[in-house]
Amino acid sequence: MSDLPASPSGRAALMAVALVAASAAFVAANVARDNHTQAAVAKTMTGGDPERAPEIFRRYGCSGCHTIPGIPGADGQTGAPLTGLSKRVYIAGVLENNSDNLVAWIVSPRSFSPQTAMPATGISQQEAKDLAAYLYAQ
Amino acid sequence: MLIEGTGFALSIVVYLYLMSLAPSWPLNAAPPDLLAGTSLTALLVASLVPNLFLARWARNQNLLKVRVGLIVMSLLGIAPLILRAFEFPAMHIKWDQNAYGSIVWVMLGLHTTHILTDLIETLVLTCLMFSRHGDNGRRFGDVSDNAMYWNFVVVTWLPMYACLYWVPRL
Amino acid sequence: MGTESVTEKANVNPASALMVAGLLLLISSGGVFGWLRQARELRLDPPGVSDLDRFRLMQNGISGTPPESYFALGKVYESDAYNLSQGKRLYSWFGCAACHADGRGGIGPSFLDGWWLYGPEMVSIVASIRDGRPHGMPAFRDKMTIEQIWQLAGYVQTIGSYTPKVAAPSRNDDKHTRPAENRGPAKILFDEGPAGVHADQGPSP
Amino acid sequence: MRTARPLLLSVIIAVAPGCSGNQSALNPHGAPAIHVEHLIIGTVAACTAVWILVMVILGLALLRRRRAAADSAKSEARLTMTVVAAVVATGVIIAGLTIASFYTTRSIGGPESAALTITVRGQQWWWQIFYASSGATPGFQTANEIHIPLGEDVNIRLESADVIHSFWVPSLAGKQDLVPGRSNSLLLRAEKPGVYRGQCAEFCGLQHSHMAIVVIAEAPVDYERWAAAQRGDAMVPADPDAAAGQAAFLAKPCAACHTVRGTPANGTTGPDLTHIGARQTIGAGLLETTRGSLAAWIADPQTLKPGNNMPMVPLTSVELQNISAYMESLK
Amino acid sequence: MTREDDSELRDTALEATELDRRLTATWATPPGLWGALSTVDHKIIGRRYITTAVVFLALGGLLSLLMRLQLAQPEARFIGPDRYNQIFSIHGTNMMFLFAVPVMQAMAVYLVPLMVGTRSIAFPRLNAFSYWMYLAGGLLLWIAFMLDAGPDVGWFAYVPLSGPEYAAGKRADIWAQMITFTEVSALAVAVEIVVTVFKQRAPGMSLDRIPLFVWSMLVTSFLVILAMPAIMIASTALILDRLVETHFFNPAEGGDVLLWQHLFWFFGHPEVYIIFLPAVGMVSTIVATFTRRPVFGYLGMVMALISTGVLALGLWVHHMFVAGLPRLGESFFTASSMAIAIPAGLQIFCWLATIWAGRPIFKTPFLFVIGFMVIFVIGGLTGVMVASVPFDTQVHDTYFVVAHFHYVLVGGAVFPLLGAIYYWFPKFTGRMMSETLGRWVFGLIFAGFNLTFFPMHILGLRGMPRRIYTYQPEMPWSGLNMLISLSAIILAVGFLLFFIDAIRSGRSGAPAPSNPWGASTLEWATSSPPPPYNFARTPVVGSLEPLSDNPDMLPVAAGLRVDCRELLVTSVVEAIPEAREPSSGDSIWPLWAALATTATLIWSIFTPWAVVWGSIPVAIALIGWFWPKGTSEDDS
Repeated sequence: MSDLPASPSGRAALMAVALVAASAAFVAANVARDNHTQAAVAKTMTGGDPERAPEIFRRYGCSGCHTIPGIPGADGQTGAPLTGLSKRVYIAGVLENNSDNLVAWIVSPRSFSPQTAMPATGISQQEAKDLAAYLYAQ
Repeated sequence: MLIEGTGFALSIVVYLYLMSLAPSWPLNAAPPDLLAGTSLTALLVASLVPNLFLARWARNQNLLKVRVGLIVMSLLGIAPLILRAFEFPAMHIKWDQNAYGSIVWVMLGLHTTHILTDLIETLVLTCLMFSRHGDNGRRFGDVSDNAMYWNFVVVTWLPMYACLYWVPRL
Repeated sequence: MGTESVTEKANVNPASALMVAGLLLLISSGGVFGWLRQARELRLDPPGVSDLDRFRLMQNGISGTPPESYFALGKVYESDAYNLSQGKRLYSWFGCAACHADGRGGIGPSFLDGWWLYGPEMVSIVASIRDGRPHGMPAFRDKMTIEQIWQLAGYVQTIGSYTPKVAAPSRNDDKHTRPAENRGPAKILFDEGPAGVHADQGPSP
Repeated sequence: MRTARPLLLSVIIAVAPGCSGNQSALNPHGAPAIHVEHLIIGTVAACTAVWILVMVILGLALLRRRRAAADSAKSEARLTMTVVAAVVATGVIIAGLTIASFYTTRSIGGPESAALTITVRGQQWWWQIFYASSGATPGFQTANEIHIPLGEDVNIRLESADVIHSFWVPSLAGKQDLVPGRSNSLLLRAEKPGVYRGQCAEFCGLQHSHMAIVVIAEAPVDYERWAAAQRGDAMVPADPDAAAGQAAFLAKPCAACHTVRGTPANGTTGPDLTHIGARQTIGAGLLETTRGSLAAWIADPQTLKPGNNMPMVPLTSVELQNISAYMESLK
Repeated sequence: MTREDDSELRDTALEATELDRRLTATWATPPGLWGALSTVDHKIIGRRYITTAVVFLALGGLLSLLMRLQLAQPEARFIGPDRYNQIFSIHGTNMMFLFAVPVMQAMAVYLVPLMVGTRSIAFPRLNAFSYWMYLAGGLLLWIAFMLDAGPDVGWFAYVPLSGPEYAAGKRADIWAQMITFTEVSALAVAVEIVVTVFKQRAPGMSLDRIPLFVWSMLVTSFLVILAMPAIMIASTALILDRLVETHFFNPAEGGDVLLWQHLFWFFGHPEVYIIFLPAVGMVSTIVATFTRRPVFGYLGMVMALISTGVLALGLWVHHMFVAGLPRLGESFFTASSMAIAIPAGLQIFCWLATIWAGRPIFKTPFLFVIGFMVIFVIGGLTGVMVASVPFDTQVHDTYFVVAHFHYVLVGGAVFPLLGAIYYWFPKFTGRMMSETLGRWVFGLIFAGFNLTFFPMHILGLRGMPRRIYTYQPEMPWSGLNMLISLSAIILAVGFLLFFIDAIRSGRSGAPAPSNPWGASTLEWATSSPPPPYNFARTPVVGSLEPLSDNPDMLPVAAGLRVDCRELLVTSVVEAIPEAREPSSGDSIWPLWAALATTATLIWSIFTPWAVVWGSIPVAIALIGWFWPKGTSEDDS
């Protein structure tokens, strides 16, 4: 442990840094807690594993059409952005937003909205659950 | 004491304010039984006599008499608490039944706290006067302050007694 | 050189040590408060609400398990003061008092006497409200949203609880009929505990 | 002197009528509000004059040239005289303003003379409005919108269902609180036809900000026509979407809180929706009543007005369409 | 009592350096943490109090910036209603209870004993206790806010919104209990000041020679003592309603909603004067010093102070003009509310006369006084406006009122306070604040303040209510709101510069002489900062301006002991020496007592039994506090 700066201005600076650090710790801990809760809820709701999602997003081309937070290169402009999906009332303006509907929509969008441009990608049910878990956890 | 006096006065004002709004007073209750409250009042008034003596002895720095006086006043501090325990049921109402019950209990509680505080102070002073710290000008000053405080406790009770027991009978 | 710095480190100025301790305390308490902070949720995410419908009930309709997301949320309908007091408002808005009065019961069973026909678990109460029960309890499935049902259930559980909850709402600005929820009316009024079999109140479990 | 300009500016705003929209004490169209506006202008003018005078004296006192040695006794005596005179002048001005205030109170008068009484009940966070029955004509209930006949004294009876609110339509009258357990009243009288907006002025919780009311002053004939329409039951939906909407409305939680007269929906927790399509706004002045805003409100009331007591009812997209069509049709 | 023996060393027997050494040994606070926690030195506690209050000012200011950020645009989504309600409630509560009242009392804790020429404040241990209670109350509020349990019912906490039915959770309880903390500390300080002023004045300082600041604090303290019990009763009743279902505010059971408002404003209106009257004292002091002459009309000023104090207790109903009270009562309160303008006017005219007759020196403290005059007169005049019932029905609970009371409180109290800090800073720290920065601080705060708050008058008249977290784009308010929010930044920069100046000057400002401004009151008769014992020998006062009469040699009284803490007690009216009184020494027990009380009060938010069980440690701590330790202070 090194000694503290002796000069008054040094101590004042230290104090200021500590205050900023404390505020940062406060905000960071709060955000971490919220994310933790959100992720836990998303997992239990969907029964999917968000860890597997990034790879699936790329494989099925989701990231080519959608902007998806946290997925590298996912800045597609064809479909609607998928930010804050858990807050939405309807999925694609058609389906009530709940985990079953989201999974069903990802697997076969045409069966709910015949005119939609979103393709049936051939994704499996479990993979779709992983995606749903990821999207709800954001 | 000015602070507490204002507090007591305000509690009486609240009592009268609530009364002025009520269609009938007391609200859904019989007027309080007089026995416990009146004997407590009599006891408090009577306790002023030894209290005034105690104050005089303390001024004269008479250790022996002050010791006796403090013991007497300790007992006279405990007795009203026993009577007070009978006063709460004599009100025929509980604090959570209506606003009348609330203010009555709060007034009684407020005054009981003061009796209790003074009693504890008296007890501590009694111990002190029997210890090596006793024979000392400052302690005698404390005793007369304490006696003064008891006067205050008794005197403030009189308007509260009138308010609690006789106003509902008007 | 080396020895010098060692002795310097050994003789840390107590004031500095104190200051360092204070600063660390400041930063760590920032973190602790941040973690403990839980904002009041005025709007739950729609998928989360919809998930509340997916609890599992035992065959006999008594007891079961809530959806797992309920635990992930921290059992908010039992412990969160805002939800409990919303539940209390729903209790009067949806006319529960018509049958259950202030919790003492009337046409419907009492909540205060410690006797729960279907058990005191949240899922049982939620199921009773949502789906109704034989002998007169109507289903509120089409009258309330599932989130409201959970809020109401949390409140109902609170009235009948023998250990008053810290987060429980207090009295209403109404006529006083029984001790308020935060004082544990069940405990005050029925201290002797569960009141035995109520043959008149539907099937006993 | 930096503040002199804004102060004068405010006087100019006060004097220039009609430039402040329809929720403004400076744009009065009702007798009580007009009286108060005169008082406001007079008082502000007097006070501005006083302030300028004091500032001029302060400036002079600070910057005046000092003579080397003044006759201190004589100047002290002169100062004393001046201060005493100033205090007396203050007293006179204060007395004048007090009298002006009393005079204004008198000229506003009380609601005793009113022929029509409307009861306004404050709710978190909307206004429940009752028009009493008189003789054979039944009364009716509406929400967030009052219609009054032009040029007539109207007594507004103010009550509260929950917490304290305050009824304030500045262009027509000053405000008055709605206090639980008590009943207040307020005189309204519009001199000019128009739509006057008001807003709750006493902090009442989460959505205090979105608790507006609209007062519509119209010619007595129009008022009577409106009142007659309001007394009637809700229209039976003509087009199929709206009819389906009605069915959905009755099957879903909506009917548990809202009344639509003429249907089984008889909930009392939320506003009466019998003629919601004819009201200018929804959500207590939140949005204009259009098909789109009705749908937005029904779909997600908690985002539009966080914390309000209408829950987010899960509806399919078709149900949402139909119910909003039904709501719009309830003229 | 005139016995002289070796065991009682008196200051008569010693020459200056030896006297200083021995007095320091008797009065100084020992170094280290323990010393800091157990000190009862009114100067150390006063500085702590001031610093803490200024920290709360800064925190409250940050909240106001958040509010301005949210209100800059219509329907902004930056802060939601739940958090906004907490923010404005805490801003108000914080500024009133944790900043304005304590900071004024803190200035008095530091200055009054010096100004009346005594060695310590009366009841020094109570003083230490009051600081700890104040700190605990402040922490309670802010920690609650961090945990999203901050009060959301406004600083006025009107029932039933704050009552058991509509305020879920512990938020309102935390508000009410925080009131108890600040009440206890404010009442304690008020008692100390009254006794200090009445019984400890320097010999010769008869009632007509008391400095105006001391007079103002005396009147303020009486107001505190008379007004604060009302809020104590009110907040207790609120907690009882919420916790054990009493019915004080429940109309269905004979209670009354307006009872709360009566009690609250019976305290709440004097509160404004509790904040403003000390500022009157500060302004008078600064005006006298910087115009090089005594304040004109001393007697008139004192009478104005007292009559303001008396009138302040009789006009609470003007906060309830739209609550539907009988009209006759309202007329009475209109008249009395208007009448208070007369003593206020008298004060203004006396200062103007002082400046007129004097020779003003434009240093920073005096600049703040000029700013005060400009702003406060507007606040006073808008006060006359809202005193009129019909006028008030239009502007009550609108931004007009927000503007009005910020003009009164910031103009009438914060400006004098800033001036006072610039003025007394050399005495507090022994260092001068920067004159250059001071001018910038004044300019920025003055301009920023007026640009921020003046437009609010107009917004209020144009229909914008208070306490709204947002407004709709259809309303014609967005332009002015944006202007206000931008101006708030100027104001914030001004305050930031002030904090920088204070911190910088406190560490490395120019060293200050004993009396840098050539002032005439007693606090300048001792060194800057004063020694732990304030005055080596008790000064004797022969006029209102002791230092102007004898700039070089102040007559002193001698005879106090130097080996234990002792001070001179004098008579109430003429300040004739009566006795030597011991003054309590350092003690850790006030801290223990405060901790025990804090635990009890916070616990009692959750269960009423806390009062029963918590009173045991409190009683133990109090007995420990008063139990004689056998030291000379206890026994003389």
